[in-house]
Amino acid sequence: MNNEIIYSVIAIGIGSIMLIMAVIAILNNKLSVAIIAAGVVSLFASVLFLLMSAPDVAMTEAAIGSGLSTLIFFYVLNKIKRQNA
Amino acid sequence: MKETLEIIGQIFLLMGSFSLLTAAIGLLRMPDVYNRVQTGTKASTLGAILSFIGLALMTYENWVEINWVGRFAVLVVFIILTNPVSSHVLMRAAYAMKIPLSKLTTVDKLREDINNKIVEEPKDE
Amino acid sequence: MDNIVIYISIAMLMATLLAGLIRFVKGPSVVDRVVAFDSMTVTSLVMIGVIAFLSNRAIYLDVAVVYGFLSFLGVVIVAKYIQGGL
Amino acid sequence: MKIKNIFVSFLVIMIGWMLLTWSLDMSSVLLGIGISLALSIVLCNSCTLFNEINLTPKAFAYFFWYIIVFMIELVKANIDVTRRVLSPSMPINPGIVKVETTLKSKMARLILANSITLTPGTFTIEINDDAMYIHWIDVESEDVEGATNAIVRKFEKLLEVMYG
Repeated sequence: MNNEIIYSVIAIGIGSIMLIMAVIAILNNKLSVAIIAAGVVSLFASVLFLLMSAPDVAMTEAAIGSGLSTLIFFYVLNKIKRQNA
Repeated sequence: MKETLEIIGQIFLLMGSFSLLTAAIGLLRMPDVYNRVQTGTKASTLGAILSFIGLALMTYENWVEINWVGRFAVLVVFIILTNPVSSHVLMRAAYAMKIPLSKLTTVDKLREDINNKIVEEPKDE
Repeated sequence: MDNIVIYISIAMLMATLLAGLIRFVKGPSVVDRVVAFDSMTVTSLVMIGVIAFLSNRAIYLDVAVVYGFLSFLGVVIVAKYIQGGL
Repeated sequence: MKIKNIFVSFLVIMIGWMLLTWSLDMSSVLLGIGISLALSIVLCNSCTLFNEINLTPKAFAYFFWYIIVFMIELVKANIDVTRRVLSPSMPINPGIVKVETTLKSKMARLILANSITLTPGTFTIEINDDAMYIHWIDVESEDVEGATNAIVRKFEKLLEVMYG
């Protein structure tokens, strides 16, 4: 099948981008950049789930990993900053 | 007739991908944040619209029984509605952080009017 | 070998993702990184559309709608955080 | 006034429902009508979003004409930005200019600002009363009059018909 080859090419590309993003999320000094990088990781993870033909898991991953966790992280960061100042 | 539809769809898909690539090159080459927002988010809007139209034309075989066109239309309308809002919000945030404009900039009427107390400053923290 | 156009466009989309990644790594401020994030999510929306076309399943496009809405939400959240709202 | 609000939002929600279900069954259409009627009554009880829109055939025709003009501008400006990005010397000349609009209704101003933002090269940063502050990638004229003629006029004269 031709589709298998192109799927593996997309999977390799997206997987390496996820890896670099995870390294950025660990090594960066700014907390906000780390949170955005973590959001990118879970958004691309949902594309990867889609390649394994699981659209329901992909939808859940995008909603929880990217939307809800980013919102909660930024909310808490804002609270902490305001308390310290 | 059907081959014509497919060829038109493929041309649209290629144009959309090329427009996305242009947006990315602009993202790399532009000198400051404001110009990056300009080229980065809006050339990508046109690229996404063209690509979705092309993909919708390429699925002509089962337009009736499977809902391809409706979903692509919802995506296109969604992108047209949300993309200017998000890029505008980003630009305001960049202006509130006081990121300096590049050296090529000729005129800044907003800063003049803020200094003249006509407009109030967008606040940061 | 009849879908060579799909291969070319996939290659262009991968190049776009790579350019966004470079801008994300280099970007001096937070806003640069968020712009790169936005460009990458629009690119991956198109990529989801191409994947749905290749595997001939229209249900994948629903994932694309949810994905686009959540990326928009993420950008607005970051901008509100920068401006001190939230 | 409230009837018009409810009617327009009902139309929008119903078109969305029809596009997403893609079937003309009796039950599906009836369910869609019920749900969108309930949603538009609940949501638009106090909103003033579609207050100033004109529901005449002329305004409807101008709506489609506006979409065509907007698409042409979008493609033209994108070709211009592509030329700027790909040329080696990168001929850009950015700046923030001030333009003025004569539109009064909020919805028309929203549509105008979003159209300016979507055509590449120009970008709305701030709106204050009648003045809009626009980041322009290639400044042709720095004063208010010239910038207004170059950016706003072509959209404004169509929007004036739609929004009275």
